[in-house]
Amino acid sequence: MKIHEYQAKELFKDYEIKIPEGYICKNKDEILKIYKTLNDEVVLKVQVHAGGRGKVGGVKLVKSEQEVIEFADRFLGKGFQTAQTENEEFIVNKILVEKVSQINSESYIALLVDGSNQSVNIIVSPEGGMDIEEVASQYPESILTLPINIITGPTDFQIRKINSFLRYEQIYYVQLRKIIRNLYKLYLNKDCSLIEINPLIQNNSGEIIALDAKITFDEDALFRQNSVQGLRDLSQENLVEIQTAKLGIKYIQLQGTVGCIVNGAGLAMATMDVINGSGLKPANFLDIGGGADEHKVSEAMSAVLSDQNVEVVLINLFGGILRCDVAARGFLVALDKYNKKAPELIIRMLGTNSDEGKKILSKSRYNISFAENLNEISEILITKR
Amino acid sequence: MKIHEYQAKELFKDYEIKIPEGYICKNKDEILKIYKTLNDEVVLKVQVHAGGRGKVGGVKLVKSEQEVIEFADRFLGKGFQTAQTENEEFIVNKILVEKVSQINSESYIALLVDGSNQSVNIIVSPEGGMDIEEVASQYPESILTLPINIITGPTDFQIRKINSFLRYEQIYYVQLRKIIRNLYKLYLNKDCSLIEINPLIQNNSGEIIALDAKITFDEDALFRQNSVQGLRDLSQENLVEIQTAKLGIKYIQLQGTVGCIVNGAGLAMATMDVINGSGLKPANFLDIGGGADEHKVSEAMSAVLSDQNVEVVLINLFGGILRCDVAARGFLVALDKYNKKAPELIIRMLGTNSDEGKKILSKSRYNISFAENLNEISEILITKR
Amino acid sequence: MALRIDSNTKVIVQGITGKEGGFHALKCEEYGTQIVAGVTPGKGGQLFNNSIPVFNSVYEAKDKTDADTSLIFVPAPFAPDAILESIDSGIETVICITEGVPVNEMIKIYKVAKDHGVTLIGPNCPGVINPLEKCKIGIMPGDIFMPGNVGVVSRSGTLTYEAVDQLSKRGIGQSLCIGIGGDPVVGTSFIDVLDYFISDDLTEYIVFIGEIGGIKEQEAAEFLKSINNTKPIAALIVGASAPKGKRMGHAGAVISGEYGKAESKINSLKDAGCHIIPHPGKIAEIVEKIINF
Amino acid sequence: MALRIDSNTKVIVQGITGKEGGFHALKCEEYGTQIVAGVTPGKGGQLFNNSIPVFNSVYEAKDKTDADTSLIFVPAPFAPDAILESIDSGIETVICITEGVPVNEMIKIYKVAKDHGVTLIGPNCPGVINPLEKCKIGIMPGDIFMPGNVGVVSRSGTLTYEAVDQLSKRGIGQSLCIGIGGDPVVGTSFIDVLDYFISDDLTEYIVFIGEIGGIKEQEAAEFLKSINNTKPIAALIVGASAPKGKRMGHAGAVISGEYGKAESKINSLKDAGCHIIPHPGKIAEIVEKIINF
Repeated sequence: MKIHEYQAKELFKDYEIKIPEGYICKNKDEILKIYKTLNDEVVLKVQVHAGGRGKVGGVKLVKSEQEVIEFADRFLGKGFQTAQTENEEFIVNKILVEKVSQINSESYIALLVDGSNQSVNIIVSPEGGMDIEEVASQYPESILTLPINIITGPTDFQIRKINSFLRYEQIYYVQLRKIIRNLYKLYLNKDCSLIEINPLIQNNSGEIIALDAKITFDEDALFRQNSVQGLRDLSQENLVEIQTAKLGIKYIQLQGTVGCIVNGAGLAMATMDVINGSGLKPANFLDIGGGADEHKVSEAMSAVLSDQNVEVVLINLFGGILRCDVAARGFLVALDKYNKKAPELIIRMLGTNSDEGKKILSKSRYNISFAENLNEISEILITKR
Repeated sequence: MKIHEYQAKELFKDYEIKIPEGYICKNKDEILKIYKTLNDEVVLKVQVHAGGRGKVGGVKLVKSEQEVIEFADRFLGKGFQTAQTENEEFIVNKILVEKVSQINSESYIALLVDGSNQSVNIIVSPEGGMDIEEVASQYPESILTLPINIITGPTDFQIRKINSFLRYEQIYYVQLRKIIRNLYKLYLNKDCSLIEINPLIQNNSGEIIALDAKITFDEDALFRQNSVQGLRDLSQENLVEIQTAKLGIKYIQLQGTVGCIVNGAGLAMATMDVINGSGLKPANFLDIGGGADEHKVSEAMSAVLSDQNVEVVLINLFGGILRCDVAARGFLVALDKYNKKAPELIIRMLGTNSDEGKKILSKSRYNISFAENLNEISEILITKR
Repeated sequence: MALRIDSNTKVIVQGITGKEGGFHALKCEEYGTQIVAGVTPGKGGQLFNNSIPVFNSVYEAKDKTDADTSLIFVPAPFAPDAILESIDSGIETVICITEGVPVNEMIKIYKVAKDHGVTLIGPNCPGVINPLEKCKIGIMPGDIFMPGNVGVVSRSGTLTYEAVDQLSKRGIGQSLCIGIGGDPVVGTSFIDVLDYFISDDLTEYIVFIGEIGGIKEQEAAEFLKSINNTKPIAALIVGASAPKGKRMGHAGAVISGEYGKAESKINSLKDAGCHIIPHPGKIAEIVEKIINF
Repeated sequence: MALRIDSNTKVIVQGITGKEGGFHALKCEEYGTQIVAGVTPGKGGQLFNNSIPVFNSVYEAKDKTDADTSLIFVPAPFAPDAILESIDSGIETVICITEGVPVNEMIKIYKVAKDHGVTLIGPNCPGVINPLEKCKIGIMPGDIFMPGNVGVVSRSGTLTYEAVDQLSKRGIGQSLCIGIGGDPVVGTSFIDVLDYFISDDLTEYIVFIGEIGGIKEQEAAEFLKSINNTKPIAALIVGASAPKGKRMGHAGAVISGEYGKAESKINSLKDAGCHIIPHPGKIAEIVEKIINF
């Protein structure tokens, strides 16, 4: 689960990690008011769940009321896209107004779990303020990754190593230690899946400050993180994804024309690959998940149908606890409710009661092709190009 | 480091572990005031750093103002001894006044480190309110010890096991889990070396309550526990022990007549055993500790001389960093300052500059016997019986 | 990795009184597995399906039935404790089907399992099946499997079924199929399973099914190179068409860097001598080609 | 327990620029030990005593000198980190002299050392000395030791010297002397050392010196019984005259229950076939009797 930069910074404040003086504003008047009280110069930052804001003007140093007004008019209430948003649009509802910081050095620091060493890892680089993947590919030697032992937490010798890797003078060690220890506490206490500060700066008063802040949370741990749940901004998420998620259906909207309904995440990805391999594009990822019943299946179909781009719906099911006849009836419920012309259906069913399921569907009034296996799905899809 | 019951209970409160309603009082008037506001019946508990208070009347259920006054007059400001205090006296400066609890069951619970399994252990017994050592020897099957994994903390399956071992109904599991988790947090956060609740009771409102509370702290961790240092009550400790501890000298006052000064805890205990084996009793345990210089040695001697019971002083030193000649001069400084007749000295010195040390001492005006080894010490001591 | 999944394996089911736990306990038994007990705290003393005794704790269940393996279905908030209880009770193999266990819990549990020398498979996995010995400890549909000499390992359940369905339909049987689970931190890695397959005499061919996200497939490839493996491996990576930054169902299947992409994984595996399966529909076709080579 | 303390052992001293660290580094070198480097964060680049290079980190020191052993003198608040750094750097044996390390830290460090297969001796110990190979890694006065076939193990420093002084004065030499430390949680137990001595061909007799407090001596006795030990052991327990509930210098030496008492320990050791030393002055006398038996 993602949150906004300003929310991440509030968490930093709670954990005594220094951030620039800043105020979150919902409208132009608020921004102007803050602008006047702060200084001649402020930084304005659109608050959206998307990276790469700076490159498209979403982060700006402004020096006049005129510039403040222009920025607010350009972004507030509007859709926002970056190179990282893959054609999705995010509404800008809030703008963070921050005092300008004097920057003496820019570093990068992140905490995340690496499944390969079964640990939380600290990743640091003295090349802050850049795209970290670019740093990783161009200057791999300027990235240091240290696993944190679950028994001890970040150790002093690791922090000394980081301090020197970031080319900080020794006097910064105590500050850095506090930051790293507190970031780790935050990471564990709130069940984060990523904390990233890029850049972490040294200002000219000798302070280390988190100039940016990104936190994502482990969705699987939200059940025990009430305060984190409260940080969720549904305006930044896809409505259909939210609704299906409540039923335990994992749906992710994509940009293609072939909707798909699959049980199991691996098979759903494989099915998307099959669609791609046929020269078409998947309109979504969809894993019905465990314990599916008629209602859930029907809602999954409705979610796929709600996407205007969908021209073909591909169903790929392995019947287990979920019986294929039950699934078939569920699909028909949704199709019957659908008030437009139903798209073509390609159906592959295996396992419990699959013959019955196919029979029920073949008797319906919809345009259905049946496939026995993934290769047959491919062949049918190719005819739909 | 020990603290009082009322202080331990305040810590319990901070960690959301339920305790009886109670107030700490310094004089009779305060106690009477509380008595009137609380009820017809209250429990009065003298606050001293000693176990076994109940058996000598230091814990009492009182039912009238008259009884309150009698209790206060008997104990407040007076020395207090129990079977566990080995002739030491503890001044009663405070009395804890508590509301009477209705007791449905009495259990025992403790947390402490066991060096054998390198873990903090939870020890529980359904036989609460008794001397736990007696329980252990008479009903060993009614004691359950569970090691806490440092990675996970106390687990739910352990708490379920404890709940059933304590013969609690299932409904108490949630309460018990909170208590155990919070006791463990307290144990780690404050660097305790023991937390003991005896008894932990179930009252007739279905609550689990710590009726008594004992906490001791790891002395080696006090450097990072400022709040714990603030709980120290020096009135309950031996003045000489406190003063020598500041210099890094480990001195413990005992009841015998042979004072001893040794470097190294193991050798100090062995020396005490030698004294005992000669039919005499050690007046103290004393380990000068590392990094001893003339001043430290002199203070160690002064500490031993300050004990009126000391008739003989036995010095047993292995010179290492500490040179024996330096030590000899230190001893003389203290002896020369001593304004009474110096006791006889038995001296054994080995290692760095021991010959010089012995020479310095033998030239002094004090009554000194030299020994080459522990057996010779024994032989000399036997003549002093 | 120690792993004994055969006709002598004695299994307890933690969460047997739940809907899924009960359903699959019976399906496993039907397949041939020895399900000797169930565990649900507070429900001890019952008989599940009039035949399987239910205990309050794993200790009790193990004590009374001498079980060596546990299959876990309890809900995610309680699954970590269920795993720990099994480990503490002396269970040798723990298979956790439960989905949605917080990663921070798994970091701890992974370590505790290693400390105790316990083989933990999952969480969020379909389990393990041995068609040769008729032992199924998991949720896979038993009837698609057939005995044979191909070992199958995958992060995913239904994708395992897909592979097995293709294999069995061509008459290619399986020696052992293991789903390691789709979470970032799981008890048993690709490397553990590959190592097991490579030294297992009954396994002559291996089907390896990876996914986007993380670097587990690359590590497996490095491992294969390091041991100069010669056992034939057919490898499929799914998720090439998934966009960056989105969690494709499995918590581990998020492309966050170059390494997470399908292409990087395919190149590594190719480099390690694996036969790359170019399309999810061609798993068995490639295996057949290898066998007939 | 892996333990290599001989003329090839290369030792770094953490905290060499401190008073005690510096003093003992030179004393060890004088005795014959290879002290190859010192480590003090922030003081890298110096030459200690004009001969021993000082580095900022153990990594660097190990990298430059190929050291395998670390001797630690840094103050208690920093000692846990010093131990962890050594472990992380790949040092094989860590000997921590520092006194006053919080027990809660030692619980963690004990586990990390075990996880990494590192032999940790101490904290709050005098170290290890091998008189045969002229290798001393610790703070004991070297001149009282002489080469021989008696292994000495104790919780205490000066009590070890007492034992060795008695032995050497009777012409009885030592193969290896280890002080395991006086804290409740130490890296190496009596059992570890006894196990080592019993399988060490150079050690023919063992002197075992225990104390009041805890149950470590009883556990050692149980171990001796369990392996049917036949190597002669002379055992002394000190502290019989200590009162209950008082900490006799060593954090571990507090009598808190029956087991902690000297009597219980003596009985256990007698039961395990040890020759009990009745008086601290008779250590060498008893050993001599055993040897001449």
